[in-house]
Amino acid sequence: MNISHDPWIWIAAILTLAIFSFLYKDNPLYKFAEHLLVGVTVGYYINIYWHNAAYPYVIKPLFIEKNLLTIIPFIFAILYFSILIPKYSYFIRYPIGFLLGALNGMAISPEFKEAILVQTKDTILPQFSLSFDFLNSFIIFIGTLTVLIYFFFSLEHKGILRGLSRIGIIFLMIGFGASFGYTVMARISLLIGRLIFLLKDWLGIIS
Amino acid sequence: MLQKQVPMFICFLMGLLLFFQFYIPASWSQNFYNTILRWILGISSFAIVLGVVSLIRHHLRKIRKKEDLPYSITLIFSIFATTLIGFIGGIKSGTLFDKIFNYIQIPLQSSMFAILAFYMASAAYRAFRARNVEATLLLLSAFVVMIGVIGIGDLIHPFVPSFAQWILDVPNLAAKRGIAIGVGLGIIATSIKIILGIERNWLGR
Amino acid sequence: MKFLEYLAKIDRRIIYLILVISIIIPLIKPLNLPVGTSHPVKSLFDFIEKQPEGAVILLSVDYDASVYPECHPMARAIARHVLSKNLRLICLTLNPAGTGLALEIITQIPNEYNKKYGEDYVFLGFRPDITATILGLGEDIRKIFPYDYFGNKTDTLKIFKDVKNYDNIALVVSISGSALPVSWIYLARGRYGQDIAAGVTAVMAADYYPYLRTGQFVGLLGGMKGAAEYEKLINKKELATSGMDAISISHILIIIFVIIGNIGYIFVLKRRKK
Amino acid sequence: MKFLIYFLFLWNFKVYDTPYDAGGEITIEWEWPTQIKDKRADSVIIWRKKEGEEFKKIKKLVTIQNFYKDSGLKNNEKYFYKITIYYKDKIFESEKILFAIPKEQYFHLGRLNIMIGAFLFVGFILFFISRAKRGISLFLRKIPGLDAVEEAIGRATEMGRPILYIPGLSGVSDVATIASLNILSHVVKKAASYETSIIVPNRDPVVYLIAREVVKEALSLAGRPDLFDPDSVYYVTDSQFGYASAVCGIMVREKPATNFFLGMFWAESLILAETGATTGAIQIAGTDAVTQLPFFITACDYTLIGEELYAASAYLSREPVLVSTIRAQDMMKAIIWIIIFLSGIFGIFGKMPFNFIFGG
Repeated sequence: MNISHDPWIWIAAILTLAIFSFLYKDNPLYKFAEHLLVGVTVGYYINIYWHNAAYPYVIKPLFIEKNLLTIIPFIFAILYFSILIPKYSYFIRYPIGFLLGALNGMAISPEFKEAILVQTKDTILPQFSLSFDFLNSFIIFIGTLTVLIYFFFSLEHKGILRGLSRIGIIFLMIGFGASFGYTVMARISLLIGRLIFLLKDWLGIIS
Repeated sequence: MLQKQVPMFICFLMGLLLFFQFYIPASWSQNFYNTILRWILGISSFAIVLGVVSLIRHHLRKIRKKEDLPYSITLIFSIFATTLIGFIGGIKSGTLFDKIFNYIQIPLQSSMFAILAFYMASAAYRAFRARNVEATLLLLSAFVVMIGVIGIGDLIHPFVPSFAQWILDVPNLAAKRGIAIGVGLGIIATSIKIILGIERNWLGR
Repeated sequence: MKFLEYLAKIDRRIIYLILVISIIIPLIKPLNLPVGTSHPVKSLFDFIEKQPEGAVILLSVDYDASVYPECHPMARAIARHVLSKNLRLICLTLNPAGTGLALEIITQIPNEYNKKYGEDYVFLGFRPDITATILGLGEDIRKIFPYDYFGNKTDTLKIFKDVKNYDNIALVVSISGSALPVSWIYLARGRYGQDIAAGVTAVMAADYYPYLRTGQFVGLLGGMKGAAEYEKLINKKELATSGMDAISISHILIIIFVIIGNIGYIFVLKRRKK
Repeated sequence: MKFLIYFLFLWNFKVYDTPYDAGGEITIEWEWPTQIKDKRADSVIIWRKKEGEEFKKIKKLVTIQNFYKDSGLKNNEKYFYKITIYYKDKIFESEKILFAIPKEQYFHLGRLNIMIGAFLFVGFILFFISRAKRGISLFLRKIPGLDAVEEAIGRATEMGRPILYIPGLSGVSDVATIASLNILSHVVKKAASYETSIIVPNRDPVVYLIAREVVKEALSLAGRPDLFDPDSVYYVTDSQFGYASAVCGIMVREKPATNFFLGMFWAESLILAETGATTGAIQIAGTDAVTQLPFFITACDYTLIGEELYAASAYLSREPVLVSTIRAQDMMKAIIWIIIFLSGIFGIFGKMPFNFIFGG
């Protein structure tokens, strides 16, 4: 049990316990820790955005390396600051419009290929064979088709469609069950991570 | 005109150009594409301005109205303090800025999400009910995966982990593929509507 | 019956206490339960294992401290595996809050294999736009990252003499707590046919199986278990492995809680019917 | 060490202009000779020469790939190639010398199938929007979840307790939030006829302003503007967990008979659903956050899953863009469904008639 002497470790441990105090009751210590987190995160973001993006990417090429082609992105970027002037704050729509248009324009086609074409192609049945693989492919074939029917809203779910969508729900529930099981592991491992910090780095109980 | 039509036209024009660029491999099209990529990175380097300004404005208003004063002051102070420390001391490993990240941001952020394990445990006890066929099926599938994933599953019978893996590889895969196709179509539909000016939410910002 | 009433009324803070105890005991006295190997993890390990010497792996640190215990051991294990096999590592991050975590990996792990910065490994830091960055890496890395995280001009770094874009990158590994790995598939694979692998939090793992079967992911690490499996494969046990016993015990605890809760629920239903 | 030379006339060694590019690149492809185990030679040397020149070694490859892209060439000029592969004590030399001419292409034929798919989708969206805008009513089936919503409102009226409505924790830019606000308007109208009060706590300041207008407008449409209580719709905090714990406080104090969780949720959904379950309220959830659906399904009485939330809001609001988007997506789903089904049948017999759709 050799307790750490590093002041920074103590700060981290106290802040960890401040957040955990929320479990007992929402209290000022928790509120302070939460607002500190938001503040530190924003301050951290400003630095990373400046040192890794704004400075090496726009300021330095334009003002130091005199690469005049970066004037256009610089003008659009400056328009972001129009949010500070209430009368002209609508100018932020120019950089946003430019980004939204360009990003969506270049994303549609590769997205269509990978999200629709590749997934559809993999659902097609292989040659018939008495094998586990074919059985699994067949179950995936049925599952995908019935789940698509479940999320089909243009026809009334009557007769065969109703039956197929019931099968679809079974697949959905097994799928959500798998996610549920994994998510339990996820949530608990986050707590394990913090307890390991407290027990090992702070209190030195475990090696 | 300047408020709505021009930004929407810029959005429409860029959307069209970049959509067709994907299908034109000629060198001038490649150069245009490369230039736009670099412009996007230049512009989005300043996108943080919006978030920071609205956050600071929100909390300054709260300070003026004396609503939970100490917390908003802590927030504003820690924004400027961390920003200055980063600009003065630099952002390399070992700097004060790096220490603030490792010993203030990491513990706060990871503890914030570690709380969820507690809510998971109490919800498991008090809320997760086999209230209908669907929920029962969900809980059974969850139990198999939970036992299959851990070492104990292996000890009970080697079939357990492989059955859990089968559930992930086949029925779960089919369900998530159906959802992924639906979500994929939804994302693409939204992109198309933004470019064509049908979806105008971003103007309201 | 009175016992069931008591069970239903247990204060949630007692449940919290039971959970903490069920985690602390295996941490202090490890049971070393076996950690198996599942095919999604093995296929990623094999993919990296069969790369020839000098092949380049791009590790994208796309998570932040909120999922530190799940994602950080994965990133460390992948970085260690890449460097121990004399492959070259390019590290970057698409999540601003992940920069500090990538920095920790870059400053600690390469020294264990005495690798030279700028030649065997490099840290490019953060770029603000996900789509433009992923697509830009397909054109020319040095144009998208003119400087690395430490301010060196990337033109001067030896590694970029023969690494221009995805054509020279054997594999992109995206470690994330969100849907970022899917953006890598849509954009890097959709446009440049780049091979992608993912290390994700257990929350997202089950949703990514469709991409595993189509080969859109060459491998997939899911949650702390995926990280523990990889640590076992490169036999360097760290945070993830030490947490697995506690996960086993707490999983059993959660199942018991759900069963008890439902027994109480059934009794209440029966009484309401009477 | 004796070097054995095998001439590679057997495996197909190809040299061709890399298709669909801006030119300046030739691809050299080869199959590994059978003598090489697990497709890994010690090294592969690429030789190149132009008309009337000597062969020059341009690249030494140590790779598992069986192709090499030689770039930086001039368009419309002939380049000749041969390769040698070293494997243990054997050398393989390509017997024939092949040439290719790099060219610049102006359309990527390999991606034509994607363009057709995208145009089809755009066509459906515009087609349905134009019909919806011209007032032609587009059919959408009633989501079973909406019956559950009606029942839940009825339950609150019987018990004489208020309804708690949470429009999700995200902002206006999130599709799920807009869908939730549409459903809120319907719920308020229904509740107004029974004079049941509604509590709407908000986490996003902009959503709060819109929600207040929605409630006010819905009440006046139902002919009961007097029922509007300004305190019933309010802004709580933008902190994720602060909001969750404040809402739990409302559930315990006000004891609403019905809780609605419709919109975008993150990990705090667990806290809300659990507290609601313990107060015994009927709970209806609906979100497109796939990661939160498992918890809502087990903790709530009814859950609208993913796109059902959008379909419910489109069904209630009849808003042209919403309805036509769902109909357009359904058309694409139908086409995908048919392709999978038919190629499934053909697939069993080993035929792949639809391969052209999936293209290069």
